Amino acid sequence: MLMRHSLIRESKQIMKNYRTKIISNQEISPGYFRMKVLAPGFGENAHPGQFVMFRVQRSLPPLLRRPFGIFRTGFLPADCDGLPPVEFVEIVYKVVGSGTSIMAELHQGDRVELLGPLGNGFDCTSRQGEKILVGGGIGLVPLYMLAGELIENGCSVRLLMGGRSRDDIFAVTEFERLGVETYISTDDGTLGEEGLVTQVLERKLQKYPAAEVYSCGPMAMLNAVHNICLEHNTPLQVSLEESMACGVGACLGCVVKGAGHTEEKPSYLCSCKVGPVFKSQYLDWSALAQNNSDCGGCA
Amino acid sequence: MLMRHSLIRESKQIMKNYRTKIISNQEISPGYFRMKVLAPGFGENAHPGQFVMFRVQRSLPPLLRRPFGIFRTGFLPADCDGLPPVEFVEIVYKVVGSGTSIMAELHQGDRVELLGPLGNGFDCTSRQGEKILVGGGIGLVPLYMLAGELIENGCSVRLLMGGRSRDDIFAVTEFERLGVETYISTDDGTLGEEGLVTQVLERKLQKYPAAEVYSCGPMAMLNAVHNICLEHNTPLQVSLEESMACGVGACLGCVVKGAGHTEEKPSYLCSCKVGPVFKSQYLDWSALAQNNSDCGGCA
Amino acid sequence: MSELIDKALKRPNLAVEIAGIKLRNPVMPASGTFGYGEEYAPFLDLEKIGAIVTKGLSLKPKAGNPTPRIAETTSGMLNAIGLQNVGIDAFVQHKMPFLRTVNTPVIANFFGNTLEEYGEVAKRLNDIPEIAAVELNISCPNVKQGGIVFGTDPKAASEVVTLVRKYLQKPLIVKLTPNVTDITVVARAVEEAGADAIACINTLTGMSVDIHTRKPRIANCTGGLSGPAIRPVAVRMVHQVVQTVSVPVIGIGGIVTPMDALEFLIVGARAIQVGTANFVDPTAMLTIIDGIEQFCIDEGIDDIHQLIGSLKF
Amino acid sequence: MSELIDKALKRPNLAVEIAGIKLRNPVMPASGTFGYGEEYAPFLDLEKIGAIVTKGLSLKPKAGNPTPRIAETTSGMLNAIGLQNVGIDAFVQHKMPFLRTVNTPVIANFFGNTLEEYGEVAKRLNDIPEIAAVELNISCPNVKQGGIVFGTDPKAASEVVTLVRKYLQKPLIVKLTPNVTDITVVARAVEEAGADAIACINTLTGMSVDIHTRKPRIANCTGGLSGPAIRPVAVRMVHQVVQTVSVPVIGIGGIVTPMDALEFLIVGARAIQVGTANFVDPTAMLTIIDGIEQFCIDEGIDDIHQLIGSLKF
Ligand SMILES: Cc1cc2nc3c(=O)[nH]c(=O)nc-3n(C[C@H](O)[C@H](O)[C@H](O)COP(=O)(O)OP(=O)(O)OC[C@H]3O[C@@H](n4cnc5c(N)ncnc54)[C@H](O)[C@@H]3O)c2cc1C
Ligand SMILES: Cc1cc2nc3c(=O)[nH]c(=O)nc-3n(C[C@H](O)[C@H](O)[C@H](O)COP(=O)(O)OP(=O)(O)OC[C@H]3O[C@@H](n4cnc5c(N)ncnc54)[C@H](O)[C@@H]3O)c2cc1C
Ligand SMILES: Cc1cc2nc3c(=O)[nH]c(=O)nc-3n(C[C@H](O)[C@H](O)[C@H](O)COP(=O)(O)O)c2cc1C
Ligand SMILES: Cc1cc2nc3c(=O)[nH]c(=O)nc-3n(C[C@H](O)[C@H](O)[C@H](O)COP(=O)(O)O)c2cc1C
Ligand code: FES
Ligand code: FES
Repeated sequence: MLMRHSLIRESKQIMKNYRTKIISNQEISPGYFRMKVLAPGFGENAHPGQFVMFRVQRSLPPLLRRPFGIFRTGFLPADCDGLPPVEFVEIVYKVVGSGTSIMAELHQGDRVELLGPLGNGFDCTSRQGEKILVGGGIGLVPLYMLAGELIENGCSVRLLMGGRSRDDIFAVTEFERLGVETYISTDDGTLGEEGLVTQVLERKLQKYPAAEVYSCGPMAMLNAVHNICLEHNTPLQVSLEESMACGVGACLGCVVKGAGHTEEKPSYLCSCKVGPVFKSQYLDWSALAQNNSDCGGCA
Repeated sequence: MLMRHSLIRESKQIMKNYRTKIISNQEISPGYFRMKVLAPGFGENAHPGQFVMFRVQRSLPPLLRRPFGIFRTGFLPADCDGLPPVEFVEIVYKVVGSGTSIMAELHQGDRVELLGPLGNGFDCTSRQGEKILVGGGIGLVPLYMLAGELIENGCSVRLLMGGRSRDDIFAVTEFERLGVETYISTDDGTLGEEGLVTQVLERKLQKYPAAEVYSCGPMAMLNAVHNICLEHNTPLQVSLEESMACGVGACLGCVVKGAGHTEEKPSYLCSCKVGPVFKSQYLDWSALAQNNSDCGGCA
Repeated sequence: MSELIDKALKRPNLAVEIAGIKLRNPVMPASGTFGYGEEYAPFLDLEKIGAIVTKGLSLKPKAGNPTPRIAETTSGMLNAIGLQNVGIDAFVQHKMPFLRTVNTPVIANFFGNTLEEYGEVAKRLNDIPEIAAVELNISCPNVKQGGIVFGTDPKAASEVVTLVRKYLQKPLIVKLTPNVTDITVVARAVEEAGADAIACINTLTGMSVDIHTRKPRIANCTGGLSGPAIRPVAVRMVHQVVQTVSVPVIGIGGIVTPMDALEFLIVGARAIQVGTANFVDPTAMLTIIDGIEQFCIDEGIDDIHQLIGSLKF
Repeated sequence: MSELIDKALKRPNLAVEIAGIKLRNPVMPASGTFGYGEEYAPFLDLEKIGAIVTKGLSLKPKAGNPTPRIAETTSGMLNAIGLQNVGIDAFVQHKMPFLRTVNTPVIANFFGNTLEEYGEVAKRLNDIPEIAAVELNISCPNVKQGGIVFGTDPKAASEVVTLVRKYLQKPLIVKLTPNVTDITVVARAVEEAGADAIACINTLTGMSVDIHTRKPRIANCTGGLSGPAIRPVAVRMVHQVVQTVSVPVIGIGGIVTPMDALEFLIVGARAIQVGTANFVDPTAMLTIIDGIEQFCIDEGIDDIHQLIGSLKF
């Protein structure tokens, strides 16, 4: 966990296809699941904000793999003295369609495949200062490893967790254990403050004008976060969720428009390779806000 | 089990799509499984030689249902006093491809669908005399209910069971309990007599020249049985296994050539509706022997 | 509050009109997958579906192709039934009596091996009062013209439709083959020749090989691919045809679920046909009808015409 | 006995020759699904596959289509990438250096928006010594001729192949689109115009709709359907083309397993390409190669040419 680099080159060499099996798969909140998968050697190469391409089962459907952020990596004690501890990667997913529905039915010991760690994660080399993390629903996932890294680096980390209702808020304890200050808001007020997470962000930015912001969540939220940060002149990194086929930069299905994109001089960035995390100034926000309006998948 | 008719008309009215669940699913011999499925009301309409169209699971694959002969129907004691006994239909299947592989993984309680009872079974109204049943591998399946019916009717029943090896022979005890005399032969001699079941048939026909023969099994075996019966002038009914899509006479995918079929005056019989059981004289045996040479599915 | 209940209780109107015939809902079976209706009567109430579409009829009985005739492929099936059917006389004598007892419009699908035969069958069908409309299958090889398929050539397609139109007072639906470079050209040709509605698509020509015997898995070598595998091709073609013609379009191809049917309605199909899915689940059409109704309720649609052609593009 | 062991130990010969280039085995990636080779290098040994086929190249860099560009369908996927690529200059500068380090023939797939552009790219590719062969994608709309796709018109197809041939000493593979009435007509035309080999098929045009937003699921409205869903159509077309032309044919479309690949070889494809399956399993090609080898051993085949075209029909 100590020697991580945000260079694409290096992480590329060590991504791998793991043919492996499930250690555990539990519902942690209605519709949200946590899955631990056996993955020796995965952790030392994984960087906050990276993801995996998960193959649900050997038979169809679904045809394509599904992308999931890395929630965390770690070790379980070995089953027997004398054996090495069991290294795992953990994902958290929300059931939204055919693939995730099948995943929810998987059990310990079931065989799965995952490709990873993939993509370019958060730039979190900064060794100090105020960091505000803004996560909406399933967008909390990549923020956990990020928070851990930032705190290790000596930063002070505040996490604003948003969701439609209390069901969309998870892992509060884990975040707090890292030393993160958490603030919860839900649209319906069933947990924390009633209202949007962006209201909280406004307040925090007034209080910590020198903070840097990291965010992941539904596009409408990201767009609002971007506008607020723009106004406050605050550096922002966002993690995007585009549809993906390959996850490795080969199909060019996952691109997003870069800042300065025009019909004449188009600029498309591969979100599986250059992203999924982008510094907000490199993105074409007007296009993003529009194109992704039909992503109903995330909270 | 008492009031059965070989009329198509009548069984047609009472076939049904059962959305039901599995009572048990067990491997009885390497690669052979027995599955009991909950099916209230099924038994009184089912006739020996009829079949069901089985839907493995709600999702693809496989796309199409798979046809399976009815091994038997019956009742299990109710789970609790005061409840009615549990009616089931039982199939026996061999794992040969994608559909049967998925079936082998199913458990008690899993939801399945079956359509039935379908087709036109054995004509077993005859009330006396010698009956010889010849079954090869999975072709034993429809002979169990047939044997039961014939014995109930007062016939004397001999069953010649054939297979490649001992793994292909199953349900011997059950047949014997009905009062059937069983004769086993295997190609490799691992059970019973070494050699083909047709050798045994030859001998039996010499001994019981007035016998009627009923047979189900791989096409090569049926063809040999047909030739022997022809020679001995013995009435023969065979149950065929054609590929099927609908099982109800709607797609015309399952036809076989009828006796007297020519290019100019073609005659195709629907094996799901007119069959799967045919009196041998109504079939075009030269065509059958040829067309089905690629059915590698059955023992 | 009572408004909400009202809305919940008022069922959306699903009735549509195709070529002058009224359907209680836009869901019917695809020809060749539903026999002559009677075969599926034990499994679903035939008076719940929009129409009954018969197996393709020809002048004389047709024996069809050698076997094997069907093979499963990934999310699809190949068939080369060879248009086996009882012929028009036996249809009238043995199949119509049952169909007469069912209060649902009957659409007779038919074909010919020559231009003349198409005309003959049309004449005969025109005289059967209980047939509400006919569906002309032009995906058949023209035996006189060396086997080129009528439906792949706009001129031949136009000719056959013109001839059939001459003999037919009944509404005429023309069913197109997808095995063409540009389906809009054929669609325009048959509309101009007098089609009252267009149905698409028929099957895509495909092939599959048994690697152990090294023989084609169906005796005819090639067969028609149907089922969910072809749905994206079908949706595309229905979309293209809707944009091209002004007669109503019936969408066919790979429909299994209500969501599938809705895709076709949204691109502009006024009705849809369910084929291979009947084999998978004999009650599929009922599930689809219920699902369309529920979707309308959920989306606040009180008449299905608000949905038809509502694609945003 | 020792004969049996001998036989078991002797590995069958899988090497084939396409248009004069020697491949260690008949398995290669399909253009556009394998980037420029480098993307998949972490997952499989590029020196185990028959060849590397690049993403389609054009004269200038091409930005591609708006997003969403991909959508999954039943056993298939739609894509409308819009042929995004780095352009030939950047290819030479940034992608060739890596490819040069790999001891596997490189096949450069390319296209143009006009006839002239096709010629230009051919000229440029001809000058790159490390490119073993080129694959000409004629499934692109001709912007000058109002967007009709080169590959759907035998005349246009012939023209573009003739022109490219003029500038090209390297072996020329022409890749055909399946969206045509009769693929044999186009196959014959490109063979006569000088193609050394034919690759088929490219994607089938399809469409899918998000029923909630009522918008097409990809921004371009229609997209190319690939994956197992299209395999039967691909096998049929490869079979037809093999029967028509005498140059070698490369089979493409829905290949995921060794069995799928064997279907194409048996109908007569001399090599095969794996597309969408790379996304599903980056090691799919290795599994396919091993499976073909095992099949040969099981069937007592010591040279793959005994298998190629061994269809019994
Ligand atoms: C880099 C990345 C990281 C992600 N991390 C997570 C995570 O940690 N946890 C999690 O639950 N989900 C995550 N997602 C989203 C996840 O991939 C989708 O929810 C999943 O693919 C849906 O699969 P499905 O088969 O259940 O849904 P489908 O049946 O394919 O689709 C159902 C719905 O989900 C939407 N959807 C499909 N694919 C995506 C996608 N790639 N991104 C967004 N929406 C999609 C569809 O538009 C549709 O509305 C991530 C996506 C990306 C690109
Ligand atoms: C009326 C009838 C009754 C049958 N009864 C039984 C039974 O009681 N027990 C049993 O195990 N099997 C029975 N079969 C055969 C059974 O339907 C097939 O074994 C099954 O459909 C194979 O499915 P799969 O998906 O596993 O194989 P697939 O992957 O579809 O095919 C694998 C192999 O099985 C062969 N096959 C596929 N379908 C059939 C078929 N309909 N008939 C014969 N071979 C086929 C294929 O040619 C191939 O070689 C019966 C078939 C019919 C028509
Ligand atoms: C077994 C079978 C038989 C068919 N017979 C006919 C026919 O006689 N006439 C016709 O116009 N179409 C026929 N078709 C085509 C279907 O009507 C339909 O157009 C096609 O199957 C696509 O729809 P689907 O994917 O829902 O099955 C047949 C299809 C199948 C599978
Ligand atoms: C994402 C994607 C991009 C593609 N890009 C190209 C391309 O640039 N040039 C080309 O000739 N074919 C391209 N194709 C078509 C494939 O090479 C192949 O012909 C097609 O996908 C069918 O094969 P499959 O079913 O194995 O995927 C592309 C296909 C996909 C899925
Ligand atoms: S998902 Fe294929 S390039 Fe990003
Ligand atoms: S299986 Fe459809 S008619 Fe027999």
